[in-house]
Amino acid sequence: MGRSAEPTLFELSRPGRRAWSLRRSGLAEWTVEELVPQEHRRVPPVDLAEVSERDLVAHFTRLSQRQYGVDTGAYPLGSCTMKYNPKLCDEVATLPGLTAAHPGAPGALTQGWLELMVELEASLTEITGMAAVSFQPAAGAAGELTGLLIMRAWHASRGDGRQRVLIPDSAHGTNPASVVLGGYQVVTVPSDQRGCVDTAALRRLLDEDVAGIMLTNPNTLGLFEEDIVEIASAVHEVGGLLYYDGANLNAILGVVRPGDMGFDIVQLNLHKTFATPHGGGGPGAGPVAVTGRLAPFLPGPRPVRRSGPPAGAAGRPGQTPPFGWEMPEQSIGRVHSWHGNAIVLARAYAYILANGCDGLRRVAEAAVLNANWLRHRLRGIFEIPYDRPNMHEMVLSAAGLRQRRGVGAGDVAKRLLEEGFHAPTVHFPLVVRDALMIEPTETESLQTLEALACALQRIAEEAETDAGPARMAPRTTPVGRVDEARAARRLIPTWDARASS
Amino acid sequence: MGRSAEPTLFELSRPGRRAWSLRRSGLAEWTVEELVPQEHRRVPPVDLAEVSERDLVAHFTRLSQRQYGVDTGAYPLGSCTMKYNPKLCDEVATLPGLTAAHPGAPGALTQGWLELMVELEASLTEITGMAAVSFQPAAGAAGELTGLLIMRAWHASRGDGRQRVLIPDSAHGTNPASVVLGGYQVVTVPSDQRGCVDTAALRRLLDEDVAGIMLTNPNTLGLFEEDIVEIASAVHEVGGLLYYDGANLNAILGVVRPGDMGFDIVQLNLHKTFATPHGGGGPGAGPVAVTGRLAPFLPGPRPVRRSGPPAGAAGRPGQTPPFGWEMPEQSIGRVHSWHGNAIVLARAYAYILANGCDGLRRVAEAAVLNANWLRHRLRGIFEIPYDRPNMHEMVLSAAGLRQRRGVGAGDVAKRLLEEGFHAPTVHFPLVVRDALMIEPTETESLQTLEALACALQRIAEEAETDAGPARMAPRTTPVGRVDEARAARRLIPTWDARASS
Amino acid sequence: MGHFVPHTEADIEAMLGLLGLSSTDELFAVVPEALRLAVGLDLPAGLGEPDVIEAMTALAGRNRTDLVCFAGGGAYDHEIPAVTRALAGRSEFVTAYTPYQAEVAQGVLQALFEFQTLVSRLAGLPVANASLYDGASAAVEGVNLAVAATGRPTVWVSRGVHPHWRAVLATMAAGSGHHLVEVALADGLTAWPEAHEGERPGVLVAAYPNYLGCLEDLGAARAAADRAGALLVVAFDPVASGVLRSPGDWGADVAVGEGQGLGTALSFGGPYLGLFACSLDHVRRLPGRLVGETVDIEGRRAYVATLRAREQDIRRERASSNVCTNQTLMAVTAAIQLGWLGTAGLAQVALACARGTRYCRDVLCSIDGVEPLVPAPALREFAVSLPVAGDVLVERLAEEGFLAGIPLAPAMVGASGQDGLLVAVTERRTREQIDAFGAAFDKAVH
Amino acid sequence: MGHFVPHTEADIEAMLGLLGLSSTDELFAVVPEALRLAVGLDLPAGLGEPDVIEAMTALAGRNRTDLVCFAGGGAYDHEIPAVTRALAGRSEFVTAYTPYQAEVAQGVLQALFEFQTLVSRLAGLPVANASLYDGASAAVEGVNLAVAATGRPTVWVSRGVHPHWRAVLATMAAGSGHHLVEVALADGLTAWPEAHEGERPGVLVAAYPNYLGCLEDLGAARAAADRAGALLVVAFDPVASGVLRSPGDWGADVAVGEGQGLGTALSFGGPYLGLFACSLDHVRRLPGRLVGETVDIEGRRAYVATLRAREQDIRRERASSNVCTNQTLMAVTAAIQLGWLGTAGLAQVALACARGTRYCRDVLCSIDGVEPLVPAPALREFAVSLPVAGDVLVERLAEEGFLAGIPLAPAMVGASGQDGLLVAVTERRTREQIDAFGAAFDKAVH
Ligand SMILES: Cc1ncc(COP(=O)(O)O)c(C=O)c1O
Ligand SMILES: Cc1ncc(COP(=O)(O)O)c(C=O)c1O
Repeated sequence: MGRSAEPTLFELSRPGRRAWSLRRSGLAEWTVEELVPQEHRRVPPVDLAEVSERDLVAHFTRLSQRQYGVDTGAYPLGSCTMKYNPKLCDEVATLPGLTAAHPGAPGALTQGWLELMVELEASLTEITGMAAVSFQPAAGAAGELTGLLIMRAWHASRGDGRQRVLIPDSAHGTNPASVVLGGYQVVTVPSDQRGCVDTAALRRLLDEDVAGIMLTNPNTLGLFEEDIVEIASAVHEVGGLLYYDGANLNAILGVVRPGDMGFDIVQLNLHKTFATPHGGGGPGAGPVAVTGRLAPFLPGPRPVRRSGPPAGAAGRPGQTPPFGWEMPEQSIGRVHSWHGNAIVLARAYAYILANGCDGLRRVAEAAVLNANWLRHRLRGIFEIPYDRPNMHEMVLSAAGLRQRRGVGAGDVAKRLLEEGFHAPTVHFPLVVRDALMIEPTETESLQTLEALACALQRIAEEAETDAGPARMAPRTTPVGRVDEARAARRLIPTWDARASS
Repeated sequence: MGRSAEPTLFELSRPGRRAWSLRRSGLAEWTVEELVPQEHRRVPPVDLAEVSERDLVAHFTRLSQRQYGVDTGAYPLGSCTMKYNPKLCDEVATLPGLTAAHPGAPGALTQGWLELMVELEASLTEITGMAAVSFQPAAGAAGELTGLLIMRAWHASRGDGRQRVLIPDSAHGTNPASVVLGGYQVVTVPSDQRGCVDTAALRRLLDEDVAGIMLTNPNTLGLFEEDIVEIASAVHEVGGLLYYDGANLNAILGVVRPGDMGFDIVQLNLHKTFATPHGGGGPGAGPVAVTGRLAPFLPGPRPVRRSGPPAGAAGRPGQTPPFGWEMPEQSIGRVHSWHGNAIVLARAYAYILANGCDGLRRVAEAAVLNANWLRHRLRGIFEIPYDRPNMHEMVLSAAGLRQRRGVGAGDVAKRLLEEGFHAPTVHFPLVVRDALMIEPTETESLQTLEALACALQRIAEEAETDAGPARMAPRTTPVGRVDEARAARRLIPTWDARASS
Repeated sequence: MGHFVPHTEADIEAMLGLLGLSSTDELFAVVPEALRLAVGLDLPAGLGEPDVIEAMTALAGRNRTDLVCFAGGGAYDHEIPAVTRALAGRSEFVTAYTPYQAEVAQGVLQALFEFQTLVSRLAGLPVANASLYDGASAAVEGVNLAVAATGRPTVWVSRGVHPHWRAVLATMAAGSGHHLVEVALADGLTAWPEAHEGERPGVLVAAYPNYLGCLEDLGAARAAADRAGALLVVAFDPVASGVLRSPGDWGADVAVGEGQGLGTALSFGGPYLGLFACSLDHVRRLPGRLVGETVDIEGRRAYVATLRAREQDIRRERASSNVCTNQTLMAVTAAIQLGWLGTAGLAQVALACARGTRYCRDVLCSIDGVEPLVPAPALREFAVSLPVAGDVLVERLAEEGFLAGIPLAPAMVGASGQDGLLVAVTERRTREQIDAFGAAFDKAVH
Repeated sequence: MGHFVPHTEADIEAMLGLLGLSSTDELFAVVPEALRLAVGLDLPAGLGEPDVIEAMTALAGRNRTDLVCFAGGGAYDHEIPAVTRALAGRSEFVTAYTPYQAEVAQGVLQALFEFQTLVSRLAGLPVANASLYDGASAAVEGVNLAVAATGRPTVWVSRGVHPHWRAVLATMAAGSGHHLVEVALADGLTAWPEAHEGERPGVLVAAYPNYLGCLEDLGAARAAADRAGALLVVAFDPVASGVLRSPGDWGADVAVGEGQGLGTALSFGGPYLGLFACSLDHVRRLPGRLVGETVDIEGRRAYVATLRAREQDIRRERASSNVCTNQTLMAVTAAIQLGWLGTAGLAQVALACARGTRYCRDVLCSIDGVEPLVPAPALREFAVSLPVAGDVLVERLAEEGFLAGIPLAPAMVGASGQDGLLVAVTERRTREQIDAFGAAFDKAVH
């Protein structure tokens, strides 16, 4: 049942087999020769795969059974906030009134979407302590770049040609990559003993060439940057802006707000904090929220509430509809083909409605409680390089285990897969050797955490006496340990490359 | 991934945990004490299970992963017609205009449903060659009993108190059980060398006390009863009626019709032939179709088209709606709480629309082609007790293998599970020793059939040299061979029984 | 070939080749020529998926499912959360057959084991089966079991049992030869005879709450059964069980019920879910499938369909019932739904229904000419007498956007000959809706 | 605690106990007191599921999705069959993270491998990545790759490229420092300059079909690129690929595209699916994830994310792109949808679009005052000039039940200064609908 290999669609294919069927259109059956000039015609048609509906369904069903997801079990993948996302949001995501809306339809015909965005903006500004939001960025990294372009536009509007952006050494890889795309130079700020930004070092790096600093708070070690107020004023003093990478917002919902900490620009990963399941790597949504002074620079057009008719009055002929589109005065321009990953926004809005002010705070409390509980529970089992009160995640190190037994973080991770859990994030953040970064999220129960801790304990103890199981793991998964080096060495990116290689 | 045991909902439960949420009703919050007289009140409330939505989802997702279905792979379970059912029918089954209709709403408010039933009746009478249909029976067995009660009512209306109903020895178990519930005595008709009804024996059993005969054609050996015309006239001659168990109708769609064969009463298993997936054992639908003379006896009320306004005109005030309910004059009465398994009817109707006359015949052709191909392909690998042209299914025997190697039909079946296929039906029909009854259905491709044949060949060859693997199988399934005897001996029908046993 | 048949022309040719045939027609050579259809079925040609969806959507659109629902009578529009739909829709559950091969069917089997446990707890009886077709068929099976157990075919059925169920019992009695005796209601509650005239009954059937929504005194039913030495079959409402005493607690031998309210949509009446629970004495007469816990060859916990010797495929004409395919998917759905509700949730749903019912009854009965039909306490449904015919009222209120209830047949209303309506209020109804309903009702009766 | 947090009060107490804390507030002691919110967020209290669904359904109901759609412009209402929805909705796909742990992610990895193969075939180029955000971001990445490869930041962009994509390119150029030069259309086709004035371009970007629906002569684009020694990036339409030559066949170095038409709903513009394919020369500059085939420890075929050293999490500021989360679920969806369509199906869809487009163009252009905007051949979308403003026309036709198309900005219409409308016809449109549209259009323009 689901253990043996699954052939590719191309192996299942047989010429002439089919699953498709179309509508009877009643149109004249002009031929392709009549409709497509010869020089543009593809002859023969592109060869895809030809399978029956039955085989198609069995194929993708079996593929799904070779895939672990949050619905399968716990997914303590640090920095990724792999919480359980309510099924109610899935239903919202399929409402025909949302999914069938054409993005190019005029505002008068899409008042529901505009209202949703305007309301979601209000919620997110309240949650972040910012003034305005753009929904165009399609994921966190896109939000980062958008934020940096806003930063650049703001400085430019003041005739200020700053060149450098500061990033802590514990930052996520998208931060430096985005900084470069924003046309800035990356300057790395070291962490101190506590695992937080080394404020002394920071001060040394600050000057009038610094456009801003990108921070994650809590940072990727799961630690709250306690000196944030000091950092903010130091950066602001030299005329820089503070960028908040909101990937870790889950930890502070309803507790503390980036705006109150002094941040100017915030990107939110709705797919982490606000109930969009990850889809195997997207879609997400990375809205950018900014303070009032930066609002004119936001991407556009933006959905706005017009003063005038009340919501729900949409579409009555002759009336100006209550919601519309507006281009911010100094907008950096578009950053998306349309309006962003709208369906993800709908999920997020439903999630916020369901949780409310009380529920959101409970999310943060439970996320932080769970991570701290695990830190206590795992003491003495793995090294905990920063063993102090953490927020929503915590980082273990397998460095000792590697030294003693040759079992590294990656091996522990693979071994954990056999125990029915997804693995933690490994080898990140870079400031910890053999890091195992665990984010339990708020939706895992005490029992699940205990089971996870037991599994990790079992693995650690086993490795001390026998490195074999961890190094040969996993064995109970659909495939065993995968040869990554070979994949890169002998690149087979398509079925056709395989056939010809 | 999915191999280890899954705890029960009751083990996952913790007091106070919850998944539920309700609507804000705005009603006064009367207490249960105010609303429920003390003698009726349950104190404390019934203890169910208390889990979070997250745990609930993980639990049932993991359970689903411990379950084989048609979407997982081939399911050659004889007599069950485990074909692939189009996903389009699943979507039809969730149309809110169908699912949200209250069965007690007056006909004027449910014209869509009435029209659907009337149209489906027209299709099914055409397919079966009968005159009228009742949709009330919820499955095949319910249809059988309904048909027998119609038979009884018809004879009674003629003052005829016949006592006996004939059934071939190859019949499905529901047939004799239904006969008894219909108030009749079962008389078994032997099969002959060919695997068909022994017509000479039949003639000997026929007399004026015979109310009718129940036949499956093709029968459960997958063989067409070639003497059906002779049988029909013999039964009719003594005043008996012919009942057609339509579980095997898939084989003859668009090729030959029960009505034309001489049958008076037909039950259809829509969940076999007409695209309702089996749901792990239901729901199904077992409509009963009859000839004109029996139509007055059908269960009621029945949906009918009224002469007058055209379809689609429903609901216009003042107009009589085009469809309504009618009680047949001599109706046997109701056989269902409402109108039958309506959603299953909607699936069936969509399936018939999609296939059309041409598609339905192709279904039969491919079903029969597949089964005959397998019979040829498996020659020499297993015994084929009736090795002659079959219809949609064929029966192998493992009797020789059992004798030689102690490997019976059940062992072969369990071993096949390891190969990624569902097992055939075993030990049925009873007329074949160690029967392996294979119904490939029309939705399996030649490749799949070949893979199935190869697996069976491997198993047969392996068993000749080593009985072990088959007798210890299955080993790659979520659990190994299950102790059925113990389950019956030490009955644990609930979690509570376990706790107390 | 067609849309859902995978074969290409080449496949067919190759396959026919192995059989030594040259056309698919020859596959049917065993069918007497005279019987074979000369021309195809008189049905339209097949449609592509979009056209089928369009046709079905058009049909669906001709049902008035936009009405705010106050109809019940055994079918209730309870909330069905997204989880229930998502999980019950998992294709492994949906596309499995009856779990004959336990090793690859642990998913369905364990879900059914959990379902049985939940039903057993709701019913207050130690065994529950894995489902029957619907409430009516469960009642029939309950009667069959009891008659077999007592050997006495006389059946006393309360008029508080759903009229459709009584109709089905009557239909089945034609085959089984049972002798049904209906017992009338007085002031909404069953007036069990003190003594039996004629044949001593083998079984009594009561409903709780009954069809008029009233809470029967099952103590009286139990006493009447005891006087006759009969078994007591109670038709119970699993949702109301969130606050009501269980049939088992009242002393029922068998509990039957309609489980639609546990996560299955109204669906125009089906597929629904027959619930069946009984005391241990009767387990070998239990109709339908039963799942039991056991172990596998390695001693691991496992589930399997058990006591199979009761069933038709093994015992044939001596089986305890003819049921084969039942309503497994609805049983799995109910397990999910009850898992979602849990202890507190089910109690809250029942309570919310009771609150709405109380409020709605007050609202409607404050209307001139609308009176409670009977004085007995009701829980989640109530009957009123009307100054106009029930069907006329339903029609009028449909125009105002309400499905007002189910008109009561004269036999239900009793001697008075009045017009009556059965009104149900689920936890989905808000005060606002009830107020609007009341206002429209007021207009419609005058 | 709340609705989606599993903890009971007892759990919380026990857990706090281990931490030596007495309240959850203390969990946040590390947050400077002054920063902590004294009162909760100013948001309403949480709602139960039914109320959320009701609120969202009400919002959804305020979009006019009942209109018959003739709008395209990069977003098309193609048929999405039930299988695509059912399979792409499998929760294992939906709830997985990026496949970092290949051993438990073979499902997503293999589906992406199949997706890459399909995109590669559509594009006629040997490598395709596992998705980008949308068409615009794919275009940006294509330009970035080409500029990096040629070392020349001047970018010639055809005005036939979607105006939104050009806007995004312009936004990004502020950071990248690229120098964008727009190349105008003449009679609907890009008029590539014979020679470059100023800086020599490193990359040319063309669209096929272009925004006006016209089939560009990519041979001319290739020649212009060759003259400049530039790379050619072609924005292609994967559905139109069912009948059109592939970018690779025309000589493109990079093909980018919007994959929404492959099974993803209109969704008000997102999530969509950025397609990206290129020649093997550029594989080490490929943005985003790439899945490759390999083997596991036992030599079994397996899939894994490969050439990871390109990516931001490893290479950080030297990464080829900053993309991390992309649009995997849409890529899996596209693989399913293309599996459903297959060779013949995709060709038939493209052909059906072309038929409807031809017919609709004939119908509309027979209306007085409505003319083809440009003479170049169109495939699945066409532009007309109008006697009234496009937005006024769209508004009027909405009242008749049609979403008439997308008004063309003056810059698209060219020097004439006329009003223009872009009209798209998918395989879902019937002759009947087009006739009705034509009739309504006729009335609306007069
Ligand atoms: C801390 C941090 N920042 C940024 C990102 C990038 O977000 P995305 O993957 O949505 O582009 C991530 C996600 O992996 C993250 O964990
Ligand atoms: C030949 C035959 N007859 C009757 C039946 C009974 O149908 P159902 O299971 O729907 O009651 C079956 C199904 O198993 C069958 O195979």
